[in-house]
Amino acid sequence: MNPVDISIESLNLVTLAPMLIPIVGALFILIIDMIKGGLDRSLYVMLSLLFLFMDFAALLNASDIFTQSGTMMGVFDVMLIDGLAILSQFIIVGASILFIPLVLTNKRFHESSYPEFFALFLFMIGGFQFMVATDNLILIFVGLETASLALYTLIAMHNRDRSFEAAVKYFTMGALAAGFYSFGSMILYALTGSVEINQIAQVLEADNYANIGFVLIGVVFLLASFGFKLSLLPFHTWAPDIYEGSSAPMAGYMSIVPKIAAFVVSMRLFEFLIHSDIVWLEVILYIIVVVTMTMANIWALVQTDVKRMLAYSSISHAGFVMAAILIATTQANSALFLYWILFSFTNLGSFAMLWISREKNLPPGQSSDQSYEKFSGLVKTSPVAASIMALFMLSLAGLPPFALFWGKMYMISSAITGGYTVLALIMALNSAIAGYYYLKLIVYMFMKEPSVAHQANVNIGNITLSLKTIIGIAAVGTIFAFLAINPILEFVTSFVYNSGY
Amino acid sequence: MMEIGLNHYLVLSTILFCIGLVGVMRRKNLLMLFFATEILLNSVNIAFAAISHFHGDLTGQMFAFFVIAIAASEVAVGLGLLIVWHKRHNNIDLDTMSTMKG
Amino acid sequence: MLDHILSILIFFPAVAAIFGFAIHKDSMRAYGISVAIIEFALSLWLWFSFDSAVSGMQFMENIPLISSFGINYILGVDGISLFIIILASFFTMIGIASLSDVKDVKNMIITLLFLQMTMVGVFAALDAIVFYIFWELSLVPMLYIIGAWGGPLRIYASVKFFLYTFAGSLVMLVGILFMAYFYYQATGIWSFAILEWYRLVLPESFQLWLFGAFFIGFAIKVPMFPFHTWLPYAHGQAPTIGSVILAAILLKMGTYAFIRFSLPLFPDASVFFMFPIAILAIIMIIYTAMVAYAQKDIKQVVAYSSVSHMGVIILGTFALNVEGITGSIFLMIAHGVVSGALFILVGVIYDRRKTKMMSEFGGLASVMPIYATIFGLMLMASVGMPLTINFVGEFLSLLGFYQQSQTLTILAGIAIIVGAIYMLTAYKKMFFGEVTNEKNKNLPDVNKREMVALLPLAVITIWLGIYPKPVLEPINNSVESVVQLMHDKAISEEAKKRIPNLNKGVEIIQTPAQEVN
Amino acid sequence: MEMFLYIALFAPLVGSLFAGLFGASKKKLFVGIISSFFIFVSFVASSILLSYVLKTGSSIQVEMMTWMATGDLYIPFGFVVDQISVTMMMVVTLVSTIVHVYAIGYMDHDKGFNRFFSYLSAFVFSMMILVMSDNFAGLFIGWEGVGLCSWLLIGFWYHKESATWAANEAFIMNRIADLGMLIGIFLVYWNTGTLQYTEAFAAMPGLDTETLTWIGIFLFIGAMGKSAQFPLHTWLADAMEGPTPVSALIHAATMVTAGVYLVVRSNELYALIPHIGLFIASLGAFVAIFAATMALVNRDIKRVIAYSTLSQLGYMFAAAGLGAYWVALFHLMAHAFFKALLFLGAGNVMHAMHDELDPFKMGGLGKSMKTTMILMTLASVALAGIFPLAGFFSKDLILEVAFIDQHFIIYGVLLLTAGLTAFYSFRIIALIFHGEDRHTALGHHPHEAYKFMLWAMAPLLVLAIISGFLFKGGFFEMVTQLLPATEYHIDNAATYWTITIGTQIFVLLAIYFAYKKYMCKSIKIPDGTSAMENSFKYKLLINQYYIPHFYEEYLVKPYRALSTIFWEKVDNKIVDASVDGIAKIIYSSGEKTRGMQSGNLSTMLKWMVAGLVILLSLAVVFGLAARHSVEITTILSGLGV
Repeated sequence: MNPVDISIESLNLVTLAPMLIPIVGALFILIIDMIKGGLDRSLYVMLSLLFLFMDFAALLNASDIFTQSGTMMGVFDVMLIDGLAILSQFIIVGASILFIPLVLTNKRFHESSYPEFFALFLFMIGGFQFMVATDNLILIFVGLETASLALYTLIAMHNRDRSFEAAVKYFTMGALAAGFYSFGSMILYALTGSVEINQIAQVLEADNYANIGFVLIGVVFLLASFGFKLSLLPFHTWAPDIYEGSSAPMAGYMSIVPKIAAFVVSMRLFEFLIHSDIVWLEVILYIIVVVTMTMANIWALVQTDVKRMLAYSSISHAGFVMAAILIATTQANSALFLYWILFSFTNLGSFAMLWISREKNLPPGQSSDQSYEKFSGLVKTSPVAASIMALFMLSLAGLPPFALFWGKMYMISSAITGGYTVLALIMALNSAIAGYYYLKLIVYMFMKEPSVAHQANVNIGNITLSLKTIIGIAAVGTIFAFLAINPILEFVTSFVYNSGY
Repeated sequence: MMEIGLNHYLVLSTILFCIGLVGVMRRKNLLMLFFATEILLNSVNIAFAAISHFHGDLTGQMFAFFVIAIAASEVAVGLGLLIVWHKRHNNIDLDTMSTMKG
Repeated sequence: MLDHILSILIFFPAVAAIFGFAIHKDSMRAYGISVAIIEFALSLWLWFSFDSAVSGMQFMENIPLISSFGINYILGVDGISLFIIILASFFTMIGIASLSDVKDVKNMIITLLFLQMTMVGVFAALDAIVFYIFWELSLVPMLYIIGAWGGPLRIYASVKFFLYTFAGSLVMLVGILFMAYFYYQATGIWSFAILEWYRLVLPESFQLWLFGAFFIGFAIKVPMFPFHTWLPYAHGQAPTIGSVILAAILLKMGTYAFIRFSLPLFPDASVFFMFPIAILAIIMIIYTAMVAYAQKDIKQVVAYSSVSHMGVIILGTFALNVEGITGSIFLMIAHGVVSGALFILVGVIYDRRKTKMMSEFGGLASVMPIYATIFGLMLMASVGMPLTINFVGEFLSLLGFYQQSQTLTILAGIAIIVGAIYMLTAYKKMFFGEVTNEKNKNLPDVNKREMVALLPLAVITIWLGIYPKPVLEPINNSVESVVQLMHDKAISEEAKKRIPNLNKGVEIIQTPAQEVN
Repeated sequence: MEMFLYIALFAPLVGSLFAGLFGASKKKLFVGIISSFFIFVSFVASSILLSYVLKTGSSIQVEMMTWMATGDLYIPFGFVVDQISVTMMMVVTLVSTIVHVYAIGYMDHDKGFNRFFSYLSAFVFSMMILVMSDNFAGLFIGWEGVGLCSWLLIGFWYHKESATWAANEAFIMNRIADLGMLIGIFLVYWNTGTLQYTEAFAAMPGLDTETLTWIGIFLFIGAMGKSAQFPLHTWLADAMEGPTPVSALIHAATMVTAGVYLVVRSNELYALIPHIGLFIASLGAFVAIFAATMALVNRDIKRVIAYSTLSQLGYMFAAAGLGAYWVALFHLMAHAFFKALLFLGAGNVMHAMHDELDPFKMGGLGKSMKTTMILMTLASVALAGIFPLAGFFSKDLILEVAFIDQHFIIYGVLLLTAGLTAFYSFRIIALIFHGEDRHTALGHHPHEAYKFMLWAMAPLLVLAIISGFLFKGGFFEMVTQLLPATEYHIDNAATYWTITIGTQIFVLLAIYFAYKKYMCKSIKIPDGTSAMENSFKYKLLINQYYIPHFYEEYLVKPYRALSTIFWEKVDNKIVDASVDGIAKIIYSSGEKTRGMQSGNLSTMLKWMVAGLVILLSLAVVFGLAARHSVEITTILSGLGV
């Protein structure tokens, strides 16, 4: 038994800083609550904001280090801070910063009165950050589950029948997905004797994919579990229900943060396989991508509830972006990040718009919170809200020059550059189909007469300064995206490129 | 008396996993469903243990531990949800929770 | 200021529209008119300071937008786009001036001003992406105009209009991106600048595919048969102002884009597809003319007639020689003026009777003589009577295409017959005969506000019919350079043969593009 | 001299615009007078030009301004006054001056008085452009301009269904011909590189015959439309719906002769393609007799005269086709005079009879309308070609031409037609003015027209009488400076006298026969009972050989039906439906498959497992097929994967 001596330097603890900050924050909040309960939600909101900003600062610092000295390993080489990690964490934290103030609604909702809500929220962020900042299957698993478990609880805390149903569904399927994940990683471990993705890759390369069949079986399990996280067909079935069940901003948040984390991991997991052209994976991904975006679009067409429509639309967006993993070029990967940054602005904005029109209980004689009828003639009653909502819809439809157009354009371009011309066409035409259901809402808002059941005060009943601010930020980001594209693109591309993707 | 090798463990774990899958699909009782998921995870644990022994490094077992831990916490959360649901509807039948569809 | 006149032209209306939100709705009309007048004055200034001897781009502006991806905000105007820009500002002006009392006029005027921004932008943009941005943006205001102020089927019509054109232009977007990628392969740098693309010589196979991609986008916009069915709905449901702008300007985007993109970028493909497209154009001309003849609603007659005329424009464009292309561009302007006027005229009667059914009318000539006279003039212009603006365009277009194919031109020439048939029949139904319907007994004749719109159009119709030179000359110069460029770029013998060589030195750089296939 | 050219050209326009100012307001006498004055000015200017041309023998050419210029195409507004155009100018301005003055009286009670003069002067202006232009494009302007004006004037009484219908028919039929014209112009441009007459014709001998043939054919198609040659002739008879002065000016004297003018103007072209010339001549001869036969039975005096115009146009084309361009032009001029006279006379009769047109309902008008009778009789004599009136010199000359060029069939046809012409002309004369009074019974009390109208007709009478022997020589001298100067004279005196006198006697016989048949007491208003009316040939003729019927049944109706089919079936049911169909398919597929989202948790779990299983099986399959991966890649590369 020789004593274990490890120098602290070699641990390179700075790599842990970004993840630790939210966790510390969570504990801090819990402690405060222990000391003196019954404090107002605004306190917790601001506290979490503070910690998130600190987190952000830590990330900036990390990105500086990255730009100087490239990828860092740390903590027994479990942590891996490369471009992808930093970029995705930026998105995660940024989106969270945009999300938190949405709790401060005019009407008080159940979850916001619990400090645990905020603690769990911060835990979740920490989990996601771990998930993206490593290429160790164990840590990925741990991060994933930490985040997911927190998320289930957050959904349930909305304290509505539907949110419980949603939570249970999400949880059960999540458990199944966890099973898949562990089984998949077990197989890879069996084949290679390692749980570090890059080492797995090396080993597989080394014996030149001798027993490809087993590798594929392992990949299938992992694909299934991440397909669940990314809501790719046929693992998407949870998404619409969960989105509908949970509160609007939470749904918006779920459509962004867990997915970017999952995207990063699947980049790490699958792209090396693509690069060592495993044709099978290419084909499967090709099919999954096309089917996901097409079918999701088609189902979104027939929805009668706006939130559910947005759920399907974000499934379709996920499929759209999944193409980047398939194409697996630097341009594609940077397109993925660009797309997701812009998407998070627009999507959070649109879900926030739903949030402000949320009523405490289901509107009488209606099965859903945000039916299309609810928005009919909105332009007459509250023009500004209508215009902003329309703006987000147009952006989601990919109408230039609004935010998401640039993402779509760059993604399609990367498909072309990658030689997937047909795919590019399919993507383009899907945006055309998608145009219809986004347009449908605009038609309701601008071209129909207001229905007597809903007055303006309903449709913007929840509005408060903080919500206004967030929506304003989202709107501005959506409109003036074209000014920011160039710096973002350069930043993203350099990061992706330097981390070797 | 035949020698028991890695493959036997793997086959066992696969069988268990399949049982778990079947359970997940067939069970209408939420509690049973959770058990099925536990079976899934534990089947994996067996495999991990065996493989790590086979490879002769501890990563596998480490993974197994983590899986156990996570399984435990999952059960905690799951049971919490289950209880709340039972309080509200005093049943834990899956088919009752399908108010959202389409 | 002249250096940025194009940007001013584009964004002045938009800014004005934003200010417009703050204005009380009773004084909105005045505001709108004054803005439109300023805009028109600016566009006239553009014309006067435009050097018609220069064939290339003028008043160029270049601001980097997404330099790392080669997207720049490049503007410029040449003889081809100049007059359509002027036309756009002109029509917005008289459109607002003659706006009949619609509900919430404020939103309408704001929308119109935004629409104007997009229209001017499309014709001034020299960067494919910027072009695409304005191209797509123009859908939104039109969607709103049709959908909010339209007839009973307005929502169906507007959504159809939007989605149809949107789908088409997305295919075009793929084409644009592919073109950029191609340029990147050839030169090693990303660029969406059209003028840069001009210098690129593509292998024929690529030309065909790209041409196809662009074609879908443009053809739906024009609209070419069989992609035309959104148009009758859009026109049929749209309010007068909507139809006027749609017919006068928005349709021209497609034909303009053919000349700006398809021809100079893909000369060989243009030659390859010349006859198929010509045949489509001829189907458009004759078939839609016959459909127009079968209509019962005067507005539908005008709508289908404009499809028919667009056919002639396409034909002239694909004559691929100076006469034809110049003619088609001139015809764009002519058709803008005439069909715009016709839609205004239809609007006049619609405002009085709230119906557009021809069977409701008859004998109007004795009730509304001035109206009948102006309608008659525009009718004669529309059937291509010499000394009216349309004739110049039609004559040149057909003359141009005659060089390519005699039989097809003869078929296309049937336009002047079928055109006369449906137009005269419609005129007869509405204006001749006894006044049978009591409601028509004492309709008021054209009033001042309508006169403000109609008189200038009538004057232009005659003036440019008799003396088209000031417009024809700049167009001609720019077209000559385009044709020369096409000739020099053409690879195949066929193309070299079809596209005349004018022996005007236009420099193109042979990029290593040939090696790519 | 340019100044006079411009005056001659633009005076009518000024007049038209002036009248147009009062278009909407109620009748003002001075409007008529002033516009007539402007036409007269134009006439004077034309005469000055004529004298100049006669004196110097040179021609005046001016280029006012550029019209179209693009690429190599250069089209100016250019005008030329040479022997040919000045002849036409004289005819046009003279006749139109007279018609204008006449119309002041004729349109006396019409509320569209001012409008009428505006249109009429506009017509004169377009006609002047047509004849004075020095290039094909300019010609086409006039060509379409007169078409427009004739549309306006035929449909002048727009409340009458028949009038507007006739107007549209005329316009559309002319359009058909204009297409031919347009194609001809394109051919000229792309083969000679210019549209100026002089340069184009100069270049033509260099072209191959086929091209020239096509040019000739297409230009002639244009001519057929304006000059209402078969099969585009039906509009002319229907055009009689217009006011009579219009018929006199447009559909007898000027516009319909534009076709002849075009052929004469392009004589250098047709000289190169004699076979087309022969075709033109034959067609002309055919139309001559074809129209004459229809005139025999018709019961509408204006239509009779219209058919006779048609037949005379046939003569002109026959002459032109045979290369006797100056003869054609000469007959054109002479015909303009006496035919206008005839029409105006008919106008008087109509006025007297309150727009009654059936000669059978008149009879014995000679008593109350002596002057008109004399005028019309003399005009008919001239038309019949009795020595020494105009017709004799111009029309019989055409017979001689045919005879000399050994085209005996054409000669025979034309000779026969001459007889028919005499017959039908005097048939109506007899029916209208002689025989016994059949109108009083119908409650008509005819009265002579205004004096000044009659005086206005006087110059025409004079010309109808003297223009033949007086002008022939000088005319020949003048125009043959441009046109091939072929003397048509039968050397053998015996033959000459036989055919000349023979023709005269034949014609006189026809006249005698007509008088005999239609002056007898037993004439009564046909009521469809008499055997003759039921005979096949009568039906054939009265129905114009069923040609209008044929057009209506086999062209107009099918076109209308086809249009409706195109709209209702093709456009709505096929083209549009397919577009909507795609949308519907997408939407309905959504509706069908949304059941997959049953919301039941265990179904969802099943879906996940199912997905997993599918992927697994695929993986296994692939694992087995791994060694064949090469082929697979090649297959997939087709997908762009």
